[in-house]
Amino acid sequence: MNTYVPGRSWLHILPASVKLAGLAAGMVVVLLVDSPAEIAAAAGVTVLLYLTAGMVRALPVQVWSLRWLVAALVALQVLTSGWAAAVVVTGRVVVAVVLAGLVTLTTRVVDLLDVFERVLQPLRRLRVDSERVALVLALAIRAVPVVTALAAEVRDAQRARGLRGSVRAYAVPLVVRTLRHADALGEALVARGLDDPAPSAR
Amino acid sequence: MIEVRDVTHGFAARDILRGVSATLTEHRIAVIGANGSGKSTFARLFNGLVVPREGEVLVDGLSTRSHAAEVRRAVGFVFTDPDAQIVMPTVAEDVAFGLRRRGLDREETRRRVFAAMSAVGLEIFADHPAHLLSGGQKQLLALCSVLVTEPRVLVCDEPTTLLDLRNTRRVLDILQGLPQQVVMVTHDLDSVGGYDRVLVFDEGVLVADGPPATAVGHYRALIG
Amino acid sequence: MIEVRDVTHGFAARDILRGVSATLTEHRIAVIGANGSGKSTFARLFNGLVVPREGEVLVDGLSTRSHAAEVRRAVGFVFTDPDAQIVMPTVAEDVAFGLRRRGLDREETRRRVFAAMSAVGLEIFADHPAHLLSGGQKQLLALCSVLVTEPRVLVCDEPTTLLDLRNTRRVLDILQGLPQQVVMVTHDLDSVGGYDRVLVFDEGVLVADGPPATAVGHYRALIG
Amino acid sequence: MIRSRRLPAPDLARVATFAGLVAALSLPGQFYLFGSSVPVTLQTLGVMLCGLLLGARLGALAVLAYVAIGAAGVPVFAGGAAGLAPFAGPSAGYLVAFPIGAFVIGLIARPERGFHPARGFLAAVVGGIVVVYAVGVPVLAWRAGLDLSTALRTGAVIFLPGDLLKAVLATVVAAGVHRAYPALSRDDGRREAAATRT
Ligand SMILES: Nc1ncnc2c1ncn2[C@@H]1O[C@H](COP(=O)(O)OP(=O)(O)OP(=O)(O)O)[C@@H](O)[C@H]1O
Ligand SMILES: Nc1ncnc2c1ncn2[C@@H]1O[C@H](COP(=O)(O)OP(=O)(O)OP(=O)(O)O)[C@@H](O)[C@H]1O
Ligand SMILES: O=C(O)CCCC[C@@H]1SC[C@@H]2NC(=O)N[C@@H]21
Ligand SMILES: [Mg+2]
Ligand SMILES: [Mg+2]
Repeated sequence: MNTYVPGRSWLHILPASVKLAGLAAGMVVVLLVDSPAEIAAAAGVTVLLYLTAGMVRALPVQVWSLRWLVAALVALQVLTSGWAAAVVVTGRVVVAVVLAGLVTLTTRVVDLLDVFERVLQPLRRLRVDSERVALVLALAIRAVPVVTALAAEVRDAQRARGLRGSVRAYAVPLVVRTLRHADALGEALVARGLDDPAPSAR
Repeated sequence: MIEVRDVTHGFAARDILRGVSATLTEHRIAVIGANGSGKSTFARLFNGLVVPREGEVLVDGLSTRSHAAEVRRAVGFVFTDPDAQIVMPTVAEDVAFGLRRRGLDREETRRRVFAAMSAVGLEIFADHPAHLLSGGQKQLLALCSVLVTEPRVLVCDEPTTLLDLRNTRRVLDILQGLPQQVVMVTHDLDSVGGYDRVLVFDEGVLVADGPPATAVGHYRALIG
Repeated sequence: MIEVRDVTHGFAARDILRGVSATLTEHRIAVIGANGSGKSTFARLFNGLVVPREGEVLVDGLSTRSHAAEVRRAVGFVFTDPDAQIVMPTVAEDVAFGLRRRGLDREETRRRVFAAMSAVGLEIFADHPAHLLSGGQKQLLALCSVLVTEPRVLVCDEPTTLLDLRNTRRVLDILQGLPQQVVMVTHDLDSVGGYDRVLVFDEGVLVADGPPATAVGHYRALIG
Repeated sequence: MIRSRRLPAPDLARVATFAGLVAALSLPGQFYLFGSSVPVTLQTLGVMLCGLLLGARLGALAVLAYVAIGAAGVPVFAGGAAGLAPFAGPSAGYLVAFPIGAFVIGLIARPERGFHPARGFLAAVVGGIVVVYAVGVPVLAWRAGLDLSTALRTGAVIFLPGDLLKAVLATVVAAGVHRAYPALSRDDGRREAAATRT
């Protein structure tokens, strides 16, 4: 729903780090906004950004996914602080979320991971190995479908035994198999020399 | 009796099963074919784990679409990895788990659990922690926990893949001796010799169907 | 050459390997035995994944205890589950992973990666997402990712257990053609026919060791 | 010797795989209780399991990896959301609190010294509920413009029964897993244990 959409707009081309910095600045601005007119202006700028990025078609989806949030926020605000506040607070959240979503829509996962890795470079002095961080994240992304598939298999096995609704009966086998997979993966990484020092001469 | 009527099933991009029809009445039925040919998906049709996009599957006349619960009670399923199936801490508890909501009294439950364990030779492990069993014993436990519910049909998806020769033989012998109809998916062509009927899948299509010798011959020819 | 010198290994309660000694110089060596007999533990000795409690393992004269990193570079390992061995998103990246810290320039890395992929027929999948490969292709990738580092010995722990007939044959053929020494753990007695030497384990003890016919005969006799 | 304190491969693999587990638990279902702008999810169950099974350091890293891949755009947050948007919304505080929660759970439960259910439950409640709410509720108040008592009501009180139930579940499941996978807390036996199953 809210993931990268390939394209060639200026936002797609802009380096991920610049986009993240811009987003941070945008967030500060949105926070400072506190009248309905200013909200409207911020919303206008956001729509304009979507337009120039060629992402307008994604805009309704983004907003629609916030429907429950908006309903709950408006209800609460109207009850506690009145209509004007409801518009400002809800508007702020919607604009912020939709703006952040634009960065995700125009930036590939690998590019964001690269930014993470570079941001962590200076932490080397704190003994953080940024290459390893990148590897953990790549393996974590890979683990999502693997564990989801394990979960589907365990669920099938439970259903075949007619065991509906027992969370314990579901979660224990799932976690055991997750651990087994993790440890087999760890073993493969060791065997492939992840922990070994680089050979001195070659 | 299992009737598969013109089943096509798949996901957005690709069909995993295409126009498969078969009426299975034989006592011992095996399903073979290459990796990804659709064997597991086919087997999962029988107890409604997979409900086909098109077509219908009937077990003793009941559709898996409209009578899911009854069908599931009639059709037991054993998976490849016993660790996905074992849910309770001890052997006897795991076997008893499937009888929970049958409204049996305690004595009757105990009796049935003991009988099922004896049938596969696990009775001496009744109070043994299930996870300390060997791989082969775990698979026997999984089988036993399914048999205790007295299904009319037993479907097994590669039940011996993780086992050694002795355990494989043990599981196959027990399957061979069951009164139930058995449908077994396997890559082990040596094990299907005694079966009544063998189905061969290739890319989602049922390409051969007959006695073991013919069907296995067809499969070998496919591989080239 | 691999020398296993009087190795005993196990955990608190139980020994998994007991007094095992063997000098392995043959080109093709297979290891067979029942579930839990200690085959995997034995194989894991060779690249130091398991360091024995007692005794010693030497690879070309280097102890796995004191020279873990060198030994690991000399001994490649292929595991059973292809999904647990793939660590990078695309095929080419996964193959290149093992060359990371070899100080090779980009062109040389690319060349070696391509050569390794071609050897197992995966070069057309270079930029393909690795997890979308079929089970058999994934296992070929795992093999390829190990071979690219040019190990002197290749150890495989049931490399074909999860594969169908065609993929099994493919993997076995590639193994058969390698210039390296190969040690393969397996339950598939048909596959060890062409091997130079077969070791049989039973409850942690090396009970037979010789040419395929003799060793397999011994194993069958053990099962009874 | 100045060496980076690298995560050894076996730990790295557990961290990455458990990030996947938290994701798998977050994906099914997500619903809004009336009047709350924060959804009910199983994420806290995942956070509790990480802390109770992997301990403080690895548990926190696993949850951190989960949050990081979500932020990078992998759809793993409540209801399949992803990217930076959730960090701009009212649930941002909870997401940020998850890794801290897992850390606290591990500190209290100390699973590496064996699992004690009572301790585990206490840990799950303190780390998985108190810590998560302590960060989540103020951020909710800030982002949704609520006063603190309304935020407490709609961001903590209504979730309490569900989250307590998850703490009970996490404890029962962790106890079962510690029994079914003895190599869990025994570092030297870990590799071999993975090897026992083909
Ligand atoms: N949920 C799913 N989503 C997408 N594709 C799927 C799904 N389940 C199965 N497939 C695909 O359908 C095909 C057939 O799968 P199936 O598991 O039935 O094959 P199989 O014959 O049992 O193979 P194997 O011998 O490897 O067990 C495979 O290519 C598989 O990748
Ligand atoms: N970490 C561990 N803790 C306790 N027991 C272990 C551990 N690792 C292995 N074992 C036990 O050691 C025995 C030998 O294991 P091993 O994996 O070497 O057997 P195997 O011959 O490879 O069996 P299989 O054919 O099932 O792969 C098994 O009984 C196993 O349960
Ligand atoms: O958007 C997200 O992914 C974060 C959702 C946070 C939900 C919080 S966590 C604590 C509390 N308990 C729940 O079941 N939901 C909320
Ligand atoms: Mg299958
Ligand atoms: Mg083994």
